[in-house]
Amino acid sequence: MTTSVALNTIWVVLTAALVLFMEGGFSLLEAGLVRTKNAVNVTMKIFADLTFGALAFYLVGVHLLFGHDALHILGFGRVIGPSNLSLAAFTLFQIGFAIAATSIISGAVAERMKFSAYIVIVILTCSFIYPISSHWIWGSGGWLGRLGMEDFAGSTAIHTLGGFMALALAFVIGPRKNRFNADGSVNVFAPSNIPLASAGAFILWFGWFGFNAGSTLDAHSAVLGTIALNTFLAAAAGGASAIVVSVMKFRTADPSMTINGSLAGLVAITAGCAYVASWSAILIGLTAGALVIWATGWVDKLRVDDPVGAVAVHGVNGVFGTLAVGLFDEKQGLLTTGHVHLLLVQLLGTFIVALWGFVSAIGIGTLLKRTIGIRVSEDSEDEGMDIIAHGIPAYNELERFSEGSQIGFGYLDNMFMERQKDVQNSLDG
Amino acid sequence: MTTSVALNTIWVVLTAALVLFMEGGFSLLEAGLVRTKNAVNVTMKIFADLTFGALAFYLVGVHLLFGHDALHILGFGRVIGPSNLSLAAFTLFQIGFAIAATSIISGAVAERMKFSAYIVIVILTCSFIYPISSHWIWGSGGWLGRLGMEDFAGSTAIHTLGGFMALALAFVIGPRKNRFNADGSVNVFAPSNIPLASAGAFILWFGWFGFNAGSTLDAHSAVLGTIALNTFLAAAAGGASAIVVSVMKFRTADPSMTINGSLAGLVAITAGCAYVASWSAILIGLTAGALVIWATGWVDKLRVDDPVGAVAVHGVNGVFGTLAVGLFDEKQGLLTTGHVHLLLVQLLGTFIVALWGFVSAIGIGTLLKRTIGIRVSEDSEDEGMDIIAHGIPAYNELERFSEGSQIGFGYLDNMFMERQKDVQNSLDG
Amino acid sequence: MTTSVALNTIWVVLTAALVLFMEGGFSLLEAGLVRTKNAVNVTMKIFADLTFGALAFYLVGVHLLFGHDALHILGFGRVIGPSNLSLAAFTLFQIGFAIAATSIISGAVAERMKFSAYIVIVILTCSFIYPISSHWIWGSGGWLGRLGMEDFAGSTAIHTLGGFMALALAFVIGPRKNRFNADGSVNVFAPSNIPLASAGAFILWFGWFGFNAGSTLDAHSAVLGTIALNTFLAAAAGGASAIVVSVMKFRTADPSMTINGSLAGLVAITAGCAYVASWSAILIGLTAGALVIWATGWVDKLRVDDPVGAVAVHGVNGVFGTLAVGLFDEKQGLLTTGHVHLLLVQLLGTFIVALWGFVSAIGIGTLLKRTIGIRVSEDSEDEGMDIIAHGIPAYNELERFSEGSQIGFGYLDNMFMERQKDVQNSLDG
Amino acid sequence: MKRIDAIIRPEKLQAVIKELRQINVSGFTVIPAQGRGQQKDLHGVYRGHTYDINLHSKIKLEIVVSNDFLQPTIQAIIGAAQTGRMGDGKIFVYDVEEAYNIRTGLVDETIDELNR
Amino acid sequence: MKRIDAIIRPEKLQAVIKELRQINVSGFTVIPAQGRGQQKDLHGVYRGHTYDINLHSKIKLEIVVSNDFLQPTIQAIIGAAQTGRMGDGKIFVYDVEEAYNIRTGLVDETIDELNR
Amino acid sequence: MKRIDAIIRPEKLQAVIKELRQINVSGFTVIPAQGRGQQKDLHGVYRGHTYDINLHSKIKLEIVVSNDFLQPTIQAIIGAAQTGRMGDGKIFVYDVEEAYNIRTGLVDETIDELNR
Ligand SMILES: Nc1ncnc2c1ncn2[C@@H]1O[C@H](COP(=O)(O)OP(=O)(O)O)[C@@H](O)[C@H]1O
Ligand SMILES: Nc1ncnc2c1ncn2[C@@H]1O[C@H](COP(=O)(O)OP(=O)(O)O)[C@@H](O)[C@H]1O
Ligand SMILES: Nc1ncnc2c1ncn2[C@@H]1O[C@H](COP(=O)(O)OP(=O)(O)O)[C@@H](O)[C@H]1O
Repeated sequence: MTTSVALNTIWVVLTAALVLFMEGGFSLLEAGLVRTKNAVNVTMKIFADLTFGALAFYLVGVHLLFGHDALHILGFGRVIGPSNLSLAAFTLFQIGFAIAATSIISGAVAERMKFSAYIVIVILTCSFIYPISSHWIWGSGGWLGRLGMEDFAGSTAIHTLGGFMALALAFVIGPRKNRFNADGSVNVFAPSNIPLASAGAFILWFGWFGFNAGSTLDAHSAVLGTIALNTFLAAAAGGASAIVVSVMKFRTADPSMTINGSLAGLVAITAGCAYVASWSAILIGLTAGALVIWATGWVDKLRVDDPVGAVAVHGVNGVFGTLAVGLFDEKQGLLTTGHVHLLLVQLLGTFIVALWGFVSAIGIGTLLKRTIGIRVSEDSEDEGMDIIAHGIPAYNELERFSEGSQIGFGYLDNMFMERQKDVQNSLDG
Repeated sequence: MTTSVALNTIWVVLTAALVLFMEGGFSLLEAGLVRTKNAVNVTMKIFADLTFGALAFYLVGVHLLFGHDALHILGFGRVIGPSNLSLAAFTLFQIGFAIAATSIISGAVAERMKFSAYIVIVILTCSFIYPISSHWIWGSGGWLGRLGMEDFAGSTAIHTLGGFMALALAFVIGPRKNRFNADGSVNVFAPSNIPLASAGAFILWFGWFGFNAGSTLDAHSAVLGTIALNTFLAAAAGGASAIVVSVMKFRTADPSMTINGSLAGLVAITAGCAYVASWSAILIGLTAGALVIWATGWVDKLRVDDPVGAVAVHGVNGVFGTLAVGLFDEKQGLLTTGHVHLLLVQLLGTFIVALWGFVSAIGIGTLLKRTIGIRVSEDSEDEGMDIIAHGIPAYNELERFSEGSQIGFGYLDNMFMERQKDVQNSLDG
Repeated sequence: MTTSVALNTIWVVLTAALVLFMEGGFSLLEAGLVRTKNAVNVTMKIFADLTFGALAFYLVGVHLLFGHDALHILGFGRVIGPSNLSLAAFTLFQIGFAIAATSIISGAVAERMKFSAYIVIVILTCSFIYPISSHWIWGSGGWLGRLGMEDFAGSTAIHTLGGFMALALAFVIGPRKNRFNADGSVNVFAPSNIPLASAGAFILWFGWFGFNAGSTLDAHSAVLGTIALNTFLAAAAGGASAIVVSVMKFRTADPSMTINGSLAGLVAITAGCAYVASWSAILIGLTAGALVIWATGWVDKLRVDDPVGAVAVHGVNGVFGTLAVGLFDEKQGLLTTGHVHLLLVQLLGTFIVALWGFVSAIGIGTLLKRTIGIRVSEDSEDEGMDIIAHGIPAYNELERFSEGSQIGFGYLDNMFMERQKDVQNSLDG
Repeated sequence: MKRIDAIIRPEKLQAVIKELRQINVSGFTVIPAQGRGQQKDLHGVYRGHTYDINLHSKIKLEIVVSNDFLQPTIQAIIGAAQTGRMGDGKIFVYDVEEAYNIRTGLVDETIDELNR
Repeated sequence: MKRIDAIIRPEKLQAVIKELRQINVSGFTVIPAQGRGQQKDLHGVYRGHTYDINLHSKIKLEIVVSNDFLQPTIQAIIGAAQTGRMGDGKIFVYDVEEAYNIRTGLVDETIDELNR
Repeated sequence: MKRIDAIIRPEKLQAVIKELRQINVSGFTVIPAQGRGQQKDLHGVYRGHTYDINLHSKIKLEIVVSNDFLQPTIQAIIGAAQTGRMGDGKIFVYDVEEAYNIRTGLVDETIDELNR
């Protein structure tokens, strides 16, 4: 094996590990921001991404994305990866990307979506929705890529898509019980565990170095260092402006806005990290950090209930980040060079992908609603999904359990049938 | 320094860091799964691994493992590492492996083992037990290696060994108070903090990339990318099948089983990650995820109390993973090529190591019981080990402490003697 | 791009990511060790480091540190980095170092410093104080470096500096309410969350591989593997001796002392990791682990209130680690070679930097006291900074919030003025 | 002077507080509790074992009112906390002999804001 | 109608509940508490300072029963919660004036399942 | 025999306990609570929405004493817990009918350490 391939391979394996570790970040962030009674459920949704989602993408999606191009719209067949890189490493890295897209959705529909419905959504997203639109941008011969769209590590391919799917599904499923009052005012649901949420944010920030710099898929890339620096600076600037704006608007340095400001900076720089100068990265971050605060307000005004702010962070800043390349690209940006072409292409690309995500998610959501159901019963929502869907609350201080009975191994015994009836009863009345 | 050595060295240093970070994963996983009153204690046991265990292996164990071979049974003298790799980096990586083996034990004996007894176990395991059996497999000239046993990153050397030592010690020490009723039924002890446990699982999963891919000890390995991909796929498949089986058997997507299913997939692919195809990795993971659920039941039936499921995850799946190489190895597997020889060698190897671990752990446990004692008093167990052995509970919400008195620095003053008496009294009556 | 530059660049990018991830470690460690009502605030201070601190260093500090030398005291102008490394990667790595220094301060002043005052301190530290003294050691032409001072990864430049700034500011701001009794005895304030604190410690330990080994800034360094091994051994030895000493002195294996013992070992090996033998690393770690326990007592005796032990860990062991190079350096150490020159230079260097940090922090602290104020009101301290400065408590189990009112977006409305008055009133009476 | 202990569903707490304020009962103490009555057990599953969750999360409100306010307060609580399903909770009434205000050190004058 | 406050060891909770069910007392409320009585202080150590843990974890059970059930209930609790060591806890009895069932809005009929 | 319920500020707990010990009241139970009285609401902000924190953290002390100890105990609590600002808390007194010691199974003899 040549040194060059070896170098690229370890680079991509290590960055893929970082990207996959981000799932832990999503999990902690969400578990910290939802109410205690649903902290296990959001964690289990991330496990659904890492298991069903990853297998779906590996078995189906990766071929649609990186297979041989058909009509500039879809890939099929054998995966084509970079020549001087282990194909397995490439595939692993791409799995991390696919499940990042679907993890975005999990936060927005938290505390009320059926676990089974979520698994269906994950499988469809990783098998079809994400691979198809990403083929347009990243697949060999994809039509958006051919138009010249620049989306280095996926502000559009991942974040706009995930964010608008999240918006659609949060809309279809409806807000959490009591979230909005009749007059449109909002009831505050306290986040259960801020230190846990911030731990998630730190992991996401850490993993994002892999996300963006790893997207070179080439350790020899001359801009690799710049990408990493830009990524960091945008995150720092996003967090800084979120603190400043939140102090100015709310008279409080709001921790969840600070977290989301940093993440917004990361989302926004993802498209352009390889194409813009460091001062542009700072400007992009500063804007993203403020934008996410306004966008959170817009989502509330739409009466869409997004418990973790996924739409504001990923959807809105995915779009902004994509457009920002059109503004700040060193070679073809409007502000840097006066050319408008790239900006228009970016606008088209991100709009199309947002639409694709929104419409297909509305479709899936409606379908689920009519079939297996998308939302838990009102009683289950009151009780919390942890105990209903996963059998155990997140935190157990008191030794309150009574004697258990071991479930017969090897068959589904009567007790279980009864148990189900009981749960049903206890839920019904 | 040649590029090749430099590349190998940074690869091994980075993956060693990942492997050592897994200790944090073990710690959080265990702290989340035990009861609140013992969360500090399990954390401190991981610190014992990282401190006493690491030093013991560095000073003694590594020589027995990688020293000059004697009679195919034991090494001694200067450590022999790969030629194109910094010996220090090699040693660091091997420390991570040794303490992983001993960390497996910590979970199974949680909530009742004396801290001092645990330290003795750690030191003996890292100095002698683990290095000796691993020399058989990995040492230059080890007899199992010479027979052709394939255990790439240690399904047997680490997980079977650790799992069967855990079984033996959990057996010797006996179950937690009230865990089993007279009729053999099991009382459920609620896990204190599921989000913490899942954070631990994500860290373990992350670190496992270092564990398996780092075991190449060579960045130029042609299968390095495949190893990483196989590792991930087995974990994903393990988690997926654990969710499916737990829903089918328990009508619940059990979070602790999902976590253990993923970990079981990781344990099972550890031996074969470099030797099997990706579809085999998925099959191995799927099997492991189901196996771990059954195995958890078997352990309960034996009335062995394993609070975190270490025996089911590491012991049973270590054995299974080792055998799976015999079935799926691309060159000599029974199912892939029809050859049975490798499978028999694997069977012999994993059986011998399981026996070695089990018997020596029974020996150590019995010895401890007769000398310094292995189990805390019943009152200490009621009170929780955090306050008894470490002076402080894990979570302190209420400002409930009264005035403190600084302990005289420089000598052991009377107050302490009294304090000990008091503790004694408060425990006795 | 040559393979050599590529290799160095990915090495530095990955280790920079590790160093920056340490901020998450600081955050969790502190959030676990302070009282519940201030857990959000310490987290937000780390965000201040990552945002305002990082930008300040990037825009100002890095030039003073690595710019063209002036009078051996200060740099200015374009940053000069290693020739065979991406300048962006170098800059990113240095950002991580700068904010590590300032993060040390955050713990010592926890639970009582105004958030605005902390932001000012961070900006000044990252813009001026840290870059100037570090230029003396690491800048091209810095006067301490020219004297031959050896501070490989910053025991002095970062830890002595941060530790003595922490001491000065903890002194200026005064102890937490009720911390010391009139007779000098200490009231114990229970740490809120030990598992969280230990998670932080594991992340710090993990990141430290990047901190020390990454400081080679060169993947081809012949001592890179040794550095990583020494770093680990010192941490292991520090934790081990802290456990032993705490059992001997306190009859308890104190978890916070164990954590701080490991960290003390890491701090102490930071200067010498590239220069000392592995057995010296172990000795340094053993000493550091004991030293940190005594030093914690000294700080208490000074009636300085340092909630997380930052002065004992970073200040005292930064000094010790720097001196230890003078003792154990393989080529010029007093104990290894009999030469005394290096030891004297080390003593001078670490003393000067401690003084610089202490005096400038006293200056800043006094200035802040006279202007915007450095300490929150007594009522805010009682109530906890989480709700006062950040609007939300760290943990919210009970669904206790009443209806909220969305804050008008786009302007500062009356309600806010009222809100501020209310807060004022509720604080005043 | 009477003391009312009301055990209610946690999700009804804010509604009850709102109702209490409406009838000018402004002092009360809230304690998280777990309870057991006619509401059925929930069943959980952990590691292959079912267990009964034989305690449900409840909130206990303790309210001291003057005799005149007793019935209005009880009605307000019932009005706000009732869902008609098992587990709505109970109200118990006790006699209070004395009440002091710690702030003033005197007999409490704030019950139902008598001083209004 | 009486109210029983029983302060017990946390680890005895399930045993007490079992016993209560056996004698058909099915309604009660459980509150985590910390208490202090004759049980000795524990001592902790944190960062080189000892401190007294002058409060021990306890569980408080609140049970309202009809007068007939008072003695059996007390005996059941004592039977299940006694270990004979310091810290076993106390039982206090109070008079209850009225009881309402929030679900029905009427005077409670479920105390000791009077309707059975 | 009387039962005293004292609702105090959390930060005053240790001072009150100290004072109680001084007057030889050594048995009591402590329960974390949240309360509402004349103390003003705090306001929080989360994600661009203000919310009232209409409950403040309090500690509830439950102390059973003999009649003779009633007034001294009340005075001790007021002495230790008073700050003079809104939110200092209340003390309520109830009658206790019986008291048992679970350890002995007999009528409690430890109230105010009568056996001393
Ligand atoms: N006899 C009792 N003594 C004390 N608390 C009781 C009693 N009966 C019920 N409770 C409390 O009231 C709560 C609701 O009781 P439950 O019987 O479920 O309500 P409902 O009668 O509306 O079905 C219980 O969870 C428990 O906390
Ligand atoms: N006078 C009292 N008033 C209120 N609660 C009390 C009183 N005495 C004891 N308790 C409660 O009972 C618990 C057990 O009391 P303790 O004296 O330790 O039991 P024992 O008498 O069995 O030794 C205490 O922790 C406290 O919660
Ligand atoms: N009528 C009441 N019934 C029950 N608890 C009360 C009552 N009034 C006040 N409290 C409790 O006392 C606490 C302090 O009351 P508050 O009115 O703020 O004190 P102050 O009168 O000193 O200003 C409250 O938070 C609440 O827990």
